[in-house]
Amino acid sequence: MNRYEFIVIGAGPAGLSGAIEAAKAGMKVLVIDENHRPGGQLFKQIHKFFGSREHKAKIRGFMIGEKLLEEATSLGVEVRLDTTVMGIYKNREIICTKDDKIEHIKGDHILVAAGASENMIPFEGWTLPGVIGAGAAQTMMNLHGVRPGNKILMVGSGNVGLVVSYQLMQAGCDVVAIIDAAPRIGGYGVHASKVARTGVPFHLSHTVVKANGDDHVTSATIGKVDSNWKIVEGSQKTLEVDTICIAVGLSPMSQLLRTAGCLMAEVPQKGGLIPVCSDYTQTSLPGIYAAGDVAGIEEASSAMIQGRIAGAQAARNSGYISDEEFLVRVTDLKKSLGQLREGMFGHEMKGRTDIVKTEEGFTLSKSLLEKGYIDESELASFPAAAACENEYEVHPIIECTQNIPCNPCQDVCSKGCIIVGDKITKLPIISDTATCTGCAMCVASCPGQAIFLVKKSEDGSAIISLPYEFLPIPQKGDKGMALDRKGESVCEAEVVLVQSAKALDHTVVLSIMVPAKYADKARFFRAGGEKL
Amino acid sequence: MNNSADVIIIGGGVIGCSTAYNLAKQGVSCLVLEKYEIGHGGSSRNGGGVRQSARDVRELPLAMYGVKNLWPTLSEELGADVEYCQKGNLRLGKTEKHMEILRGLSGNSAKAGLDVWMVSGEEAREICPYMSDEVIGASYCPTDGHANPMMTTLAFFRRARQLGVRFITGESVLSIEKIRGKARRVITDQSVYEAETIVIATGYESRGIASSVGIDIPMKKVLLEALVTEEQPRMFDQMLGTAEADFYGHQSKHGSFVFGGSSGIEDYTIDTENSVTTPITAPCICRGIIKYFPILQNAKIVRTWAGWIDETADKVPVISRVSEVPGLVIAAGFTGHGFGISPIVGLLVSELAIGKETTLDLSEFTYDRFKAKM
Amino acid sequence: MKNLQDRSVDMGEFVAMPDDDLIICRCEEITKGEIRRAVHDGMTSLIEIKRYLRSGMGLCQGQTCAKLVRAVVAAECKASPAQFELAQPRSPARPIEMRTFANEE
Amino acid sequence: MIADDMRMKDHPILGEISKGRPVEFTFDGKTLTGYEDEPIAVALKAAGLMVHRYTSKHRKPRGIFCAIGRCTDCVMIVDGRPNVRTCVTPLREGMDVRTQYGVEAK
Repeated sequence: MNRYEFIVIGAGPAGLSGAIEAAKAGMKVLVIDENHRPGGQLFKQIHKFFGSREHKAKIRGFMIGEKLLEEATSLGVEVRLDTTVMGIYKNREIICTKDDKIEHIKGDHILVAAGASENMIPFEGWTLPGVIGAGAAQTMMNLHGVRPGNKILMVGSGNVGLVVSYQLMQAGCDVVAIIDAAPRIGGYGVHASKVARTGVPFHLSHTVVKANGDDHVTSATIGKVDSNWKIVEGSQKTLEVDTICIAVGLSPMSQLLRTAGCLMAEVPQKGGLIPVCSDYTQTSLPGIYAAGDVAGIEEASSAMIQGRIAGAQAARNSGYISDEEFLVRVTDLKKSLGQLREGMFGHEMKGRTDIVKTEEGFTLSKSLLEKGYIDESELASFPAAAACENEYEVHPIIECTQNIPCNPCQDVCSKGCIIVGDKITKLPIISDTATCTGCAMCVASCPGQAIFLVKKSEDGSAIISLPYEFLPIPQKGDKGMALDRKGESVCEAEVVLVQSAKALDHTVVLSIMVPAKYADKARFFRAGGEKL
Repeated sequence: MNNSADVIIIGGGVIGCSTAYNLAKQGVSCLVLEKYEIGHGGSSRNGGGVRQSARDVRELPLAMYGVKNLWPTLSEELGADVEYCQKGNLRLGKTEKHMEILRGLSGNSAKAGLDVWMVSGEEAREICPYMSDEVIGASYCPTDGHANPMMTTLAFFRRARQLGVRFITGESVLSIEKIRGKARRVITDQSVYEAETIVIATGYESRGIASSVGIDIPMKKVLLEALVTEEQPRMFDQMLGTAEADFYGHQSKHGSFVFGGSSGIEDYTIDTENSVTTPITAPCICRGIIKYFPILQNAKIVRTWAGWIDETADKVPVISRVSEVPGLVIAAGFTGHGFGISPIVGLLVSELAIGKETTLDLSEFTYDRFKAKM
Repeated sequence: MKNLQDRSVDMGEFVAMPDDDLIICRCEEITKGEIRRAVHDGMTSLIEIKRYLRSGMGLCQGQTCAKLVRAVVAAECKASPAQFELAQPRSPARPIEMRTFANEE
Repeated sequence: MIADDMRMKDHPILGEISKGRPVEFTFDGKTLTGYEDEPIAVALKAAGLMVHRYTSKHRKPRGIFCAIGRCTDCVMIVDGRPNVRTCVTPLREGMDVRTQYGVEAK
């Protein structure tokens, strides 16, 4: 029987990272994935990642996928695609299927990195064509270049719901609204803000009552829910949409681990049923490891580190690295993983709604949590978002108000203007001594698109530089409207500069000129009239 | 709650549930203890055959009684559809050797009074048009059939529960204790229960429990595997088997096919702790099926499962009072063909439990019949 | 922890609800009402519900509905979903044609 | 002609969308064009088709739901075989794709 030292099931961020780590140590590695393209969800993630440099922050998911794949193949990892693992049996034997035959393969070690599956919520009409998972939307538009619909209702305001809403707009769809049964937005405030400033309304404490239509969705009825999750009578309204996109969380894809007989535990903060694992990803079955979403729902950045830990563990268990080497390696990895798990969105915090202040003691924006954008009046308490001493010099305004593990702004500022410090969940602050040159690297690099450059002029105008990732790209001289944080037009604006250097990685930095009194309001640009 | 009853049944499988239902019907208070969930073991892991043909002649009277008197009205009686379908059983042969086996089996059954006969390949294809030309003949018993074992078990459970039987799941029986010479107490990992009569109906696990009062039944565990297809257009209603037992199964009411079988080497490779599917069995069953039913080659397997057969030394069950331990009844060792006779066995065990004369003679099924070969 | 082991605990009478027609298991088209009724019939473990109704036995093998069925059962039993063990998944992980499964390398 | 109502030509991040070779296939006997190797479901979506099948029990319409081969809602009859997951089955020249009613074609 064909045998490998390390079989990795799932070519996503965790699986590829595990394969790379093990192959580097000298193991014979096979990666299997049922998809036509490796990379797992990375290839659907076209946004820039959070984290720090070692977490590949500010790089877009699909680019990370390509890099991982390149690295894996250069290390001699065998990657089999369109190949489905049907089961894990005794003695770490697997059956996999490709085309019209099956093959039995054995692994000395097996890493299960099967990822996650989407949770769903049932409502009247949810089986109608046009009701889809958020993942389906991503797959269709980001992998296959087809819009999942024209007018979309997004159900769920977690990071997936927010990011996919943004991606839907990038694909040219109209996101009619984002709703969530919870009274607070679940995902990062910065993700919500970049959607809100384009004019997408948030309806919190709202749920889908019904998908309407005979053969496919023609509209959606939504309604307000009370504290017992019951629909408030008379609150129903109908939205004209052709697609209802569901993004209500993920569950670990634990089927393979369960059929193999791994000991499992129900851990709600990690998305449900997960394998009981050692600190180093080892399941209850010798030689079987689990990393990434299958071991508990987290971000892709965490999955990559977990994958590496699993790879290192397998390498140690098969004598390719010494215990000492292993410990050095995993100590670094663990530290890096620890960083990602900090902050108010770390998985320990999942489900907590009682956080009202940042680590620094600033009061969180209520408006951000409930409407998706920060109210101007709340901004003053955040030092990096407040107006600076000399408004006539170009300077960054950083509307980053939640403790998220992320520091590319600090990393890319060659002048040292922006300081996050060693603890990467801290909110960035502006240096008193360094001087901003207006290079706009921070604007393009911020994964949350929360940084703007502002410069007021003596003539009563102001120039706002903002991140822009939509088509068509406005041209210098274009006129349109400046929109505020909630996507409402505030004043006329003219594009005075369009920066699209390669280093900005497809985040165009638009500089628009507005009357100075709107400098603290204008955060988005809409060419021409009111609508995109 | 009161921890005593007239009868305690250990094992919430189809035998235990059927017995509980029959006791409740007769007004006997009854408590069922189940380690896992209702129908955990062989009751939910069998091919669903309600067969008389190819049975050991000792068992035949039970099978025939059930088919004649109990199965036809069971759904109605229990108020739930057990999906009983009485459209015959075909046992197929492809070689002269197979035909010899089939003639032997059906000859024995016919001698014992069962209406079963041999048919040619063509006749078999008239009954079931989807089988390949490789089939040269079959034994045919038109009164055989199949039912849904999971539904049957749960229907017995549901009705027994409605009649007041107390079911406790998730409790593991550790031992039985005798009080003043009689089996009386059941000790579980969580509690102690008492009854006048204790019935053990826990498949292979019956050995361990019975041994707490010094009784053993010569039995071994045999792994059974089965596969289930996606829903298919309705093709045929017969229960199917083969002379060499490469596979057996039927199309369920839902439309999916359920086929059991083995690779021939499980006995030597299985891990006796867990009933898990092996990587070699399902492919082997598939190959077997395709030879007989090429039309099914594109049917997709959605699920495979494994379970234990509690095989006794002489391959028929123990359905017996234990004379040396008064108050103890054993119903175990059904050797893979218990489901089809479960309605009658439930009735018989209920009769044993309350000391009534049994509807059928059970002298072939005594617990102490196993003797050394010389 | 709610005692779900003693099946004689009275579940109360089955009361119809306006959304009983809601499909929970998409593959086998099993409704919320059917699941709730099964609970009143004594099926309080998820594997029993599966065997009794076929929920989770369809083409997707419960990948979509497992948690949804659990939520309905838990609510009906007035217990926390975490108390209910999800039904054991079975190989193969995806539907596979017999001729493919038969064709070993 | 390639149905392209729902197809993107350009994307702000991914750039120009390039697909494989255009191929013809039939949907319920009608000739459509899609791109080779893209999932059948994607080609149908691009052509604006929503309903892939009608269910066995209640004869209700179903279409794409998860798009990654898990939920099995998008199954259709492809080249005579029922229950083919169109979201993960690559499109080939000349494929015969049919709406599935229960587990059969009409």
